[in-house]
Amino acid sequence: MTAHEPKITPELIADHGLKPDEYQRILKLIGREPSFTELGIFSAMWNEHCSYKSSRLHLRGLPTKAPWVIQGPGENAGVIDIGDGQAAVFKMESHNHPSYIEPYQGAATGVGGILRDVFTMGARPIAALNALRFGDPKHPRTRHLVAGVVAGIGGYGNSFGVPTVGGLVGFHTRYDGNCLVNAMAVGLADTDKIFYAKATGVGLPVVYLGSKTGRDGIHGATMASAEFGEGAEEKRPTVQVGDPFAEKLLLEACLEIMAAGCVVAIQDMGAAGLTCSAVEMGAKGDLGIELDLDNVPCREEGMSAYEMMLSESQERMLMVIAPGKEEQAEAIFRKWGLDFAIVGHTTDNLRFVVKHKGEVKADLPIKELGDEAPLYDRPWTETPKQQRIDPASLDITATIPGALERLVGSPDFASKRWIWEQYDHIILNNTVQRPGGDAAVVRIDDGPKGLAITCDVTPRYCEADPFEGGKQAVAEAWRNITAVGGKPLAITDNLNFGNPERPEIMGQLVGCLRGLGEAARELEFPVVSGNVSLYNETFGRAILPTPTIGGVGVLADVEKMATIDFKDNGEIILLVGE
Amino acid sequence: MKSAVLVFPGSNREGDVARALEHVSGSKPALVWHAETSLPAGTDLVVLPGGFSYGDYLRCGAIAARAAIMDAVRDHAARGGLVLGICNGFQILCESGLLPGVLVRNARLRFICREALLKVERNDTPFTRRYSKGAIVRYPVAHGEGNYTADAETLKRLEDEGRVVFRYVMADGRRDDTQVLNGAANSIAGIISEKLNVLGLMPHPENHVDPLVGPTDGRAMFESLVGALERA
Amino acid sequence: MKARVLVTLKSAVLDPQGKAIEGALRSLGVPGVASVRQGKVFDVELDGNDPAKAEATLKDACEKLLANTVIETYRIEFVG
Amino acid sequence: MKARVLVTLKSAVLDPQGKAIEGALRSLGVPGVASVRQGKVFDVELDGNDPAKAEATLKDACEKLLANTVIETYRIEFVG
Ligand SMILES: Nc1ncnc2c1ncn2[C@@H]1O[C@H](COP(=O)(O)OP(=O)(O)O)[C@@H](O)[C@H]1O
Repeated sequence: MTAHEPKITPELIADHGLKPDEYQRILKLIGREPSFTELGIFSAMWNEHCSYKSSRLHLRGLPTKAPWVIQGPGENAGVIDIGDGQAAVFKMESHNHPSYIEPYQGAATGVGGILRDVFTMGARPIAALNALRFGDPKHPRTRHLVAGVVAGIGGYGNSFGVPTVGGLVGFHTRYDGNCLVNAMAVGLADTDKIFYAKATGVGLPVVYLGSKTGRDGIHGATMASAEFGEGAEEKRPTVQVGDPFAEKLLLEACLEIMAAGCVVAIQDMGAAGLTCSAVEMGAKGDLGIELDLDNVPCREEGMSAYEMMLSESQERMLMVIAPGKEEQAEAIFRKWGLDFAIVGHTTDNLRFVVKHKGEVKADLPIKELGDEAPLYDRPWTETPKQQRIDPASLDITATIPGALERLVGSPDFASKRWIWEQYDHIILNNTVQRPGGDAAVVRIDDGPKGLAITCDVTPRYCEADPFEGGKQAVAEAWRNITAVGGKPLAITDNLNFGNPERPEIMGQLVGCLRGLGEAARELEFPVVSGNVSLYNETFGRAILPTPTIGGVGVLADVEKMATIDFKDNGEIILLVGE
Repeated sequence: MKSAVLVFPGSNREGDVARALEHVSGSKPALVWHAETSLPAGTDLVVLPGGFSYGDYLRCGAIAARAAIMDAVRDHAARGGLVLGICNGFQILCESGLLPGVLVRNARLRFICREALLKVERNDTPFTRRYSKGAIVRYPVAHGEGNYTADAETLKRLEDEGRVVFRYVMADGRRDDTQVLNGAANSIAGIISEKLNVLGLMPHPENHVDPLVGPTDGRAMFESLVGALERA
Repeated sequence: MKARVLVTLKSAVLDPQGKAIEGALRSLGVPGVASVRQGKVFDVELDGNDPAKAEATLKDACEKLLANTVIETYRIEFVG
Repeated sequence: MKARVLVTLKSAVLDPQGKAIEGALRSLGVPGVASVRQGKVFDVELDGNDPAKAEATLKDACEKLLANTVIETYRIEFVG
């Protein structure tokens, strides 16, 4: 086997997205040249997506605490106390690039990923939202992207059985080459039944659950070295196909297995599946993990250790099972027709060991894989202040009706009904405020309590002034929740920006984060989860800075909620504010 | 009233209909797993709920129609027991041969979730006795494959025998087959078996029973069922 | 052995997907397509090597599941 | 003239439908089916009678619409 593995060359290292100094860091850390599988593991752990290496420093400035915050950033999703022993569990995540390549599947698997993040915590998803940005409506690709993304979001959410209750859609030519698909999910759990990724206990079985592993989403690196794999005649797809049916079964099986007391720790296999999930479970619990890949359920023949460790096949989970509960757990999974395999165990040596066909393919220090990931204080420049526009300098020839017509007719302000009508927004029978208002309202159980949920950001404000734009996004989420009668509690954010290696883009990120942090602190509206998506640019043209905010609030009595429509003739209209 | 709600892998509105049944009848229905081979003793009403059984892969309802529990449902129906199939449940009933015809993709090929206006064509069935004949009701739809199709002969037979119970109509109550939201033949939203004991419909009465989340036009269907079973 | 099952709509049955594709091709400027009808194809891998047995198995599969004979017809082909 | 276009998922791509059908056939007691993969078939009626032109048209149709070449491959066959 080892004979077939490619030599570690500077090109191979570069193909893995690792910079020369990052590779030096690896050498220093392990004191030898990594194996091919180990190189793959490092590339997965140290990429922007997993390590937040460009943003981590600045994310530290965000307020994440409040008396009602049970779990802030760092887990699969944030958790807040909403009273009566109940918790809301939520997060937003991007699937921008896959959606641009294959809009239906890219968006669908984005929804699948965020739903898994929520039910991994032990919560049943009760609502989904989505924030979408597309290019100029006249751009040849826009129509195709909009149709595919909307169908994909609906296709997954409708089948899974969660109501998609809100979101936003915007158009701007700066998204021509990079659409944004940010999906948010909200779940409900009992405060004393939240599950975490942190493993405890030595010698406990690590179990693989869900769908089988295929060669999905293994990145460029494998393409470049495809000659050693099977099926090299077809270029391997980097896009995964979602299976909402499998995910629905996974949800029911996971909640059942959790209720039966079988679960010590659980982690969703998302980006860089098995690698990230196993390392996180071990590192958080100060334990080592040993995996034996011979037992991993595979969909394809002859998969290598490298491929199994980097596969991004969907609808999979990793769990540490409580002692003596293997059989009960397995029976539950079999009932739901899902794969269940013991693929490893916890150890006390703080090593991440991967075996395949009797060979040790990787043996790395588990904590350092995460802790020692590069952290960059990238150079950034302040976004120049815009000149104030003097109204007198404008050539205002439009009539008021004409201007109104233009506004109403613009794609950003046009009705989004044709979008949300493709989403089942009433399933579960708790959608008290359907799409079309300021925030969606979802009743909890039989009420009277409910949650108000909204997604907001105005990218052109963020472009003009990142600090003010960041503040505004948080404030708007706050206002939308209060406008329906909710008490705003916490937010999740999805930071979509261009290439952080460019100081002016980094400046936008830093500025937006400062604004976001200030508003969140001022309003006591902490950030409990989030996601960063960088490098959203094509040919050096970046998207507008787009820090999407997902806000959640609580209503004591949904019957008292406010709605947007004028109720009767002759009523008084008040304008409040400055 | 003893009711049983079937649960197939991928069902997702079993909770909604169970809640509506409990709300109206006061008793909780039994949830019956697809792999069972019999219904709970004394079951009066079997409900096949909405969802995407088996992902609706292959054809909607096709795989579920062949599940173990379906033989028991067939027996129940043959004995005159009541069967209600909503949305995916309707699709399953058609695939299993308990109702004629088939549901294919919406004419505009999109999933559609909105409120629909329906005309109650007859009120002499156990499902509709609490409606007045010709009443226009508002139920939501949420489906991608609700386009009812059957061959000309079957359609004629359904019409001649008066077995179309629910029909999509326009705001003014008129039927317009060119404007049906999903393209269904003769604007058909729901049909009933010859013996009037098996009803299948695409819209969701169970999502319109609670004033807090929308209109309550669906209530009367469940009240009808309670009434019918009390009298029996 | 390998087989292929083709399931297509009976000709009297309306095919909205096919119609939509016709329209889309026209608006994409692909000329010369008079009509399109969409069906399904199943690539099936069978145990054993007996064509008669394989054919019987597939017929059974079609009748029981793969085709809805109310609106569809099927055809079994053996490849390579 | 008539042609048939077969669009199937690339072999490395997950086919949830095929998987579900395999399971269903097993539980229906249809034995001997090792694997199923589902694809689409388009029966196309073309104007004219020039095979080369028809082939070019269909290729164009596949690339622009019928197949999603990120995850699917297509094949054009002439029948009759
Ligand atoms: N992608 C989407 N998915 C679901 N609902 C959406 C989406 N985009 C917009 N909506 C809904 O449409 C309504 C109007 O949205 P929008 O035009 O963004 O209004 P506002 O600026 O008042 O938030 C909102 O209720 C919103 O939730």
